Amino acid sequence: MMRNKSWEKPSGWDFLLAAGIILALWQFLTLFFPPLVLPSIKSVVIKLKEILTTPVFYKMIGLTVERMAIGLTSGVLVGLFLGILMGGVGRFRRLLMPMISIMQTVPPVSWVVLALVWFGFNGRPVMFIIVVSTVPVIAISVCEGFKHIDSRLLQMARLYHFSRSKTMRHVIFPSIAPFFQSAFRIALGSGWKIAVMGEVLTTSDGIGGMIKQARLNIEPESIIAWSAIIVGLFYLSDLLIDFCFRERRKTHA
Amino acid sequence: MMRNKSWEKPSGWDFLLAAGIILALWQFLTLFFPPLVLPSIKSVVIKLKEILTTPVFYKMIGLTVERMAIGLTSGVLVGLFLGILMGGVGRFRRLLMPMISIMQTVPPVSWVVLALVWFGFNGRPVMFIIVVSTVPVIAISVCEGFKHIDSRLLQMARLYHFSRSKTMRHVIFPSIAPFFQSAFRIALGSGWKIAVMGEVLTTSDGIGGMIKQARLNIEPESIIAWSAIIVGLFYLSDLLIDFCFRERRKTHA
Amino acid sequence: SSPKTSSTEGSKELETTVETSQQVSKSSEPITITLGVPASPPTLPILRMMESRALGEDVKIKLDMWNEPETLIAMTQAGTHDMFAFPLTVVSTLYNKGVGIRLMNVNTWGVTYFITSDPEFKTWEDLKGKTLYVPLQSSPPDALSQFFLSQAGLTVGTDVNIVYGSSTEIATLLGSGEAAYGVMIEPQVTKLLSSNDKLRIAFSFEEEWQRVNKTNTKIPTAGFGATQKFIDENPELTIQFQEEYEKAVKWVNDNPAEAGVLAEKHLGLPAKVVEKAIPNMGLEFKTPGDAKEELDMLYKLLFEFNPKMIGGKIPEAGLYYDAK
Amino acid sequence: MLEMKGISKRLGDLPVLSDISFHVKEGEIVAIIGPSGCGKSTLINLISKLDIPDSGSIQGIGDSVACVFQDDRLLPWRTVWENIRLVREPEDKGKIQELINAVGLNGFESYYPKQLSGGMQKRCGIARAFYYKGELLLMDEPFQGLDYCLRHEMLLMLLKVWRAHRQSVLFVTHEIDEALTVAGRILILSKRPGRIMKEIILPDYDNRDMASQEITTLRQEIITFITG
Amino acid sequence: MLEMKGISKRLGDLPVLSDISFHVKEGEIVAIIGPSGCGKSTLINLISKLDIPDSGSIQGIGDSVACVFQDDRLLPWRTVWENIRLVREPEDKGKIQELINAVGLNGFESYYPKQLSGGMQKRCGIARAFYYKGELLLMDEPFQGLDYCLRHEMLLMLLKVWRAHRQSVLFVTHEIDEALTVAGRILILSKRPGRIMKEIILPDYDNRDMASQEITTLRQEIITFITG
Ligand SMILES: Nc1ncnc2c1ncn2[C@@H]1O[C@H](COP(=O)(O)OP(=O)(O)OP(=O)(O)O)[C@@H](O)[C@H]1O
Ligand SMILES: Nc1ncnc2c1ncn2[C@@H]1O[C@H](COP(=O)(O)OP(=O)(O)OP(=O)(O)O)[C@@H](O)[C@H]1O
Ligand SMILES: [Mg+2]
Ligand SMILES: [Mg+2]
Repeated sequence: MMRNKSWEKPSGWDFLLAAGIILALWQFLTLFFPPLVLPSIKSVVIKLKEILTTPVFYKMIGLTVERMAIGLTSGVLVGLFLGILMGGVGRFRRLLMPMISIMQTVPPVSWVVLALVWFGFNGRPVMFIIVVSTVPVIAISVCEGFKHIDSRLLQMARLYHFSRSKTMRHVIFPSIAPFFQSAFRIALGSGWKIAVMGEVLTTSDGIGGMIKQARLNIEPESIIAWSAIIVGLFYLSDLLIDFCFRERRKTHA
Repeated sequence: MMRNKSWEKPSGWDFLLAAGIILALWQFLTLFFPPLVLPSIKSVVIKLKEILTTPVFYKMIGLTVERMAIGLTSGVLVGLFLGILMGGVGRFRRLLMPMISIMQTVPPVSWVVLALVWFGFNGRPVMFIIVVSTVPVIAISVCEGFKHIDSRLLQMARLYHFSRSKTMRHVIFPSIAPFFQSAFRIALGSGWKIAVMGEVLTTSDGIGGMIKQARLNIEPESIIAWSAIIVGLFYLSDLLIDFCFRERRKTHA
Repeated sequence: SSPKTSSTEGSKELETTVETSQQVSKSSEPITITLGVPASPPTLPILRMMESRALGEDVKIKLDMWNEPETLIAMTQAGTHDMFAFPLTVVSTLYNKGVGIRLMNVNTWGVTYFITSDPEFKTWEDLKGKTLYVPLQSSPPDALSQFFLSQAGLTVGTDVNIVYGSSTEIATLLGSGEAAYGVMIEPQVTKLLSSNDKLRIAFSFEEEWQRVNKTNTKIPTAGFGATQKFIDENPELTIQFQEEYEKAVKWVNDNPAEAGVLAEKHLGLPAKVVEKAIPNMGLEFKTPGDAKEELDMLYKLLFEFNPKMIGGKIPEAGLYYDAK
Repeated sequence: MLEMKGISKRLGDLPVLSDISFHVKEGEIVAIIGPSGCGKSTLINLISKLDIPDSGSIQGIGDSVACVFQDDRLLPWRTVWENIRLVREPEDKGKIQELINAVGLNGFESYYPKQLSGGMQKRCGIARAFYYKGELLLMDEPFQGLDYCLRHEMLLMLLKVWRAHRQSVLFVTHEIDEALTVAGRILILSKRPGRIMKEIILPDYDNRDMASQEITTLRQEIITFITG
Repeated sequence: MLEMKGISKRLGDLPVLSDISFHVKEGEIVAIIGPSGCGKSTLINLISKLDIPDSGSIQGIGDSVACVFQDDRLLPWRTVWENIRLVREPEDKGKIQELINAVGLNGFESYYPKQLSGGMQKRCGIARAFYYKGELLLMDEPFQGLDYCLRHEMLLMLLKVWRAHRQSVLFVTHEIDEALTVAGRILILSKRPGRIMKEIILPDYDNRDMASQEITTLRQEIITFITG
C-alpha cells in the first residue's frame, strides 16, 4: 500500500487555503451576479448566525441528522448484504442486479406516493429515499470488489478449511474493504444532499423543509446558509466516521 | 482475479426471472393500493405504447439522451482528471477535496438559479447538474484507488525510469481501473435519474419535462411509463459501454 | 427577517394546547380533523380557526403540509386526511380520477399577476419579440397567459418566447433583473416587489380576464375540500366548518396584520409580506353553488387548453359539496 | 495414502502434466525434482484439490492437507501470529510460539507480511503449515530463499516433526541435496508436459550419511540424468 | 563506481543495516551473502534509491540501474513481452526475442505473469533487467526457484553478458557456489542488523576452476564462517 506521509489527514493550512479559495471565488462571483442570484457572503453569515442562535432550528437539524443516521446505516447494511450476496453467488447477482438498477435509475417522484402511503407523513419516507439511493452505491461497489479478491488467498482459505465466516472475516472483508470505503465515502457525501432533497419532496420540516420555505420566500441567503450547514454536517460526520474507523483499526490491528 | 464462469454476462433466463419477479411484485402490490398510488401494469403498458408511437416523444427522449451523454462524458473526464490529481499529489487532494465535498453535499436547489442565469434555460443547466454529481463519484473513487496501488510496482517504474505518462498508462491506470469501473457503473446508473431530476428542476422538455407535466396533471401511470423508459435507456447505455470496454480490451490485450 | 417557526412545529404546539383543554371537558367525544394544506393563502383562515378554537374545545385540527403533488395524492389515498386546500385544477383531476372528494368552497380568486421591469410595457402586444417567464408549464397561469396572448393576436413560439421554470426560479430571475417579463402568483408577488423597486405589476390577470371576456366574474383559483367519507360521517361538523371558515376568511381580510403573524408562526411566511399581500390575494368565500358560473368558465377554458389539466373532462356537479 | 493414476492436465492450451502415476505411502517423504515450469506446482494444486485433473484419478487423500505454497499466500492484513493461528482452532498459544521460535521469527509475531523479508515470509508459511498438522504435508519449494544455515535447520526441523508425527510429505525442490537429505524417495519429472522420468529410492534415514559414497553416487546419477 | 560509506538504516523500530561501507569497482561483480532477514534487500533498495539511508553516503551511482527484484515486480496486466519491452525505448525486437530465448521463455511471450510458474516469472524479471542495459545491475537472489540446469545456464549467461558489456553487478545470493562461480569479490553480512563481516577476494575468472583446491578451501572457509 502506498501510505506515505502525504496520505495523512488534511493539514490545517491546506484546508484553510481551500476554504479561502472557495470564499474568494464566491466573493468574486458576487461582483457579477445580483444578490438574488448569488447572495453576498455577509448576508449568508448573518443568516447563519441567526440559524445557529435559534433553538427551534436545532430541532430541524436534529430531525435531518436522525433521518440521515437511520437511513444511511440501514442503506449501508442492506447494500453490504446484497453486495456480498451478488459478489459471492453469480446467480444472485444476475437476479438482484436488475432490481438494483431500478432502484438506482428510477427517480424518487415515481414511487414517493407509494412511500408516503406506506410509511406515513412522519419523515420516514425520507429515510426510505436515503436507503434506496445508498443501497446501489454500496452493493455495486462491493460486488465489483469481489471480482478483485486474490483467488490464491481464497484457495489458501479453502485448503486450510476456513469456515465460511472465517473466510468472510479474514479474506473477503479485508479484500473488499477499499471498495466499500470509497463507496461509503460517496454514499455519505451524497447522503446529506439526498436527505435534504427527500425532505423537500416529502415533508416540511428538517433542513429540507427550511430550504423549501426559503425558496418559497425567495431568500437565497437562507438557502445558502442551510446548505453551508449541510456541508458542515457532512464534515462532522466524515470526521466521526474517520475516528470510528481509526479506533477500530487500533484495536484490531 | 476471481474470474470463473459465473462472472459472465447475465444469462437470459435469470434476467427474465428477475423481470418476472419485479412484475409479479408490482402486480401483487396493486391489489393493495389504489391506482393513483400504484398504477396497474396494464395502464402503464398502454401509456408506454402511446409514448413509443408518438414521434414528438422521441424528440424528448433524444433531448435527455443528448444531455446525459454530454454531461456524463464531461463529468467522467473531469472526475478522472481531478481524481488523478488528488490521488497523485497530496497537496491537491487536500485542496480539492473540500470543493468536491461541496459539490457532493450541496443540493442543486441551492445553485440552480446561478446555473440558470449562467447557462440559460436551454437544457445546459441539466448537463451541469449531471457533471456536478458525476465528478465527485469518479474523483473520490479514483483517489481512493490510488491508495491501493502496489507501491512495489511504482518503485519498479521509478527504477526503470518510466516516463510520467508511461507510469500512468502501465502502472497507475490498470491499478485504479477497478475503482474507476465501479464508480463509472454507479455514475451511469444514477446519471439517468439525475438527468431527469435536473430536467424537472430547470426545463420543461426532455423526459424530466414530461414527468413534470405528468405530476402536474396527476397521471401516475405516465410517470411510471417514463420511468420505465429511463430504466430501458440505462440498460441500453450499460450494454453499449460494456460493448465498448470489451472491444477495447480485445484490441489492447 | 425575524426567526420563524415551522408549520409542523406550530401544529404540534396547538395540539398540546388543545389536548390540555380537552381534559376540562371530558364528557363530550373529542374528534380530530386532519388537514392537508399548502403554505399558501387558503390556509390562513384555518390558522385563525385553530387559534380561536372556532369548532369548539372538542375538535382538534391537525395540519399537515403538502408542497408537492405527490404528498397531496398520498394524503387523499392513504385515508389519513379529511380535508384539503388545493388548486381547482387538482380537485377536478382527483375527482375525475375517481377519488371520493368534494369541493366545499372556493376561497381564492385571481392572485396571478403580470410583473415587469420594463417601464414602456403597457399591453400584451408589447410582448412581441420578447421572452415571457411563466411558472410551471400547463398550470392555470400558463393556460391563462397563453389565452391572453392569443387574444392579443400573438403566437407563442414565433411572436413570443415562453420560458418555464419553477415559481422560485422565475421570481428570482425577475427580482435580479435577469428576466424582464414574468407571470407570478401571490404572495411571492409582494415579496418580489419589495425586493426590487424597478418591478411593477403591469396588470392582474383578473382585470385582463374581465376585460377580454367583458364580464365581471373573477378567476377562481383555489378552494377547500373534504373527503366524501368525512362528510358522510360528520355532516354537522362539515356544515359548522364551512360556516366557521367563511367567518375566518372575513377575519383574515379584516385583520391582515394578525393574519400575517399567524402565517409567520405556522407557515414560515414572513408576516410583513403576508400582511401586505392579503389585499391582493383575492381571499373571498363562495360556496360552489354561488361560484358555479366562474367555475364553469374556468374549467371550460382549461379544458379547451389541455383537458389533462382537469383530469380529462369538465367535472360533473357531483364534485360540488352542497350543505342541503 | 496418496495414489495418483494417469493424471493429465492442460492449462489454457498448454499440456502441463501428462499421464502422471505415483503414490505416497503413509508416513513417507517423497521429493519431486523437475525443471522450472514443468508442472510441479500444478501437481500440488491437483493433490490439494484446488484444481481438478483433466483425466486420471487421485485417491486416498484425507481432508487435512497442509501446504507450504510456492508464493507464500499469507494474508497481507494479518500479523505473523494471526496468519499462523487462523488455520487451526482452538488457538494453541504454546505451539504457535514454539513454531515461531523454530523458524526464527520470534520478535516478529506482530509484524505484517509486507514488513518481513522474503525469507521470513517463507518461514511464516512453513510455520503455518506445521501448525495445521495435516495428515498430508505438501511443500512447494519451501526452503527457497533461506540461507545456508536456516535451510539446514529447517530440514532438521522437518525431519524432527516427521519423526514425531509420521505424516506423509510431498516435497518439491530444486536442491538435489535437500531431496537426498530428507526424502525416502525422489521422483524426477521431465520437461513440460511433466511426466515421471525416474524414481530413486534412498537408503534408510538411520544409515544415511550425506558424505557416504552411496549418496555421492546417487547425487552424481541425478545430476547426469537431469543435465543429460 | 559505487561507493558506500557508513550506511545505517532502521525500518520501523528495527535497526536493519548498521555502518555498511564498501565499494563496487567499474565492471566488477560483487556477491553478497548473508542470513535471511539481515537486510540485503534493504541494501539493494538503498542503492537503487528506492529508499534513503538514515545516515552515511552512497556515491557514484549513475542514472541507469537495473534490478532483478526478489519479488519479481512484473506488471500483472502486461504480457511477458510487454513487461520486458517497457523498460527501454525504442523497442529492440531482436534483442527482446534473444533474451526471451536465453531465459527459456520462448513460446510464452504473450502470457501474463499469473499464467507463469514461479521460476518463469523470475526469469522474465532477469530478461527485463538485462534488456535495460544498466551501468549497474542489482540482482536480489535472481536464480532462486530455478532448477539445477537453468541456474547453471543463467550463471553462464550472466557471465557472457558481463564479459560483453563489463557493467558492474551486485549480486545477492544464498548459494555459496553461485557466488564462487560468478563474483570477483564476496561480502558476507552478519545477522540483523547487517554489518559487513568478511570480504573474500576470488581469483581471476580465467584461472578459476570450481573443482580446484583453492575454491574448495574458500568454500569451506565461507561455510565455517557462516555456520560458526
Ligand atoms: N493459469 C494458467 N494458464 C495457462 N498456463 C498456465 C497457468 N498456470 C500455469 N501455467 C503453465 O503451466 C506450466 C506449469 O506451471 P507450474 O507452476 O506447475 O510449474 P512448476 O513446475 O511449479 O515451475 P516452477 O519450478 O518454476 O515453480 C507453466 O508452463 C505455466 O506457464
Ligand atoms: N516496512 C518494514 N517495516 C518494518 N520492518 C521491515 C520492513 N521491511 C523490512 N523490514 C525488516 O527489515 C529486515 C531486513 O529485511 P530485508 O528484506 O532487507 O532482508 P533480506 O536480507 O533481504 O532477507 P531475505 O534473504 O530473507 O530476503 C527484516 O527483519 C524485516 O522484518
Ligand atoms: Mg512451482
Ligand atoms: Mg531479501
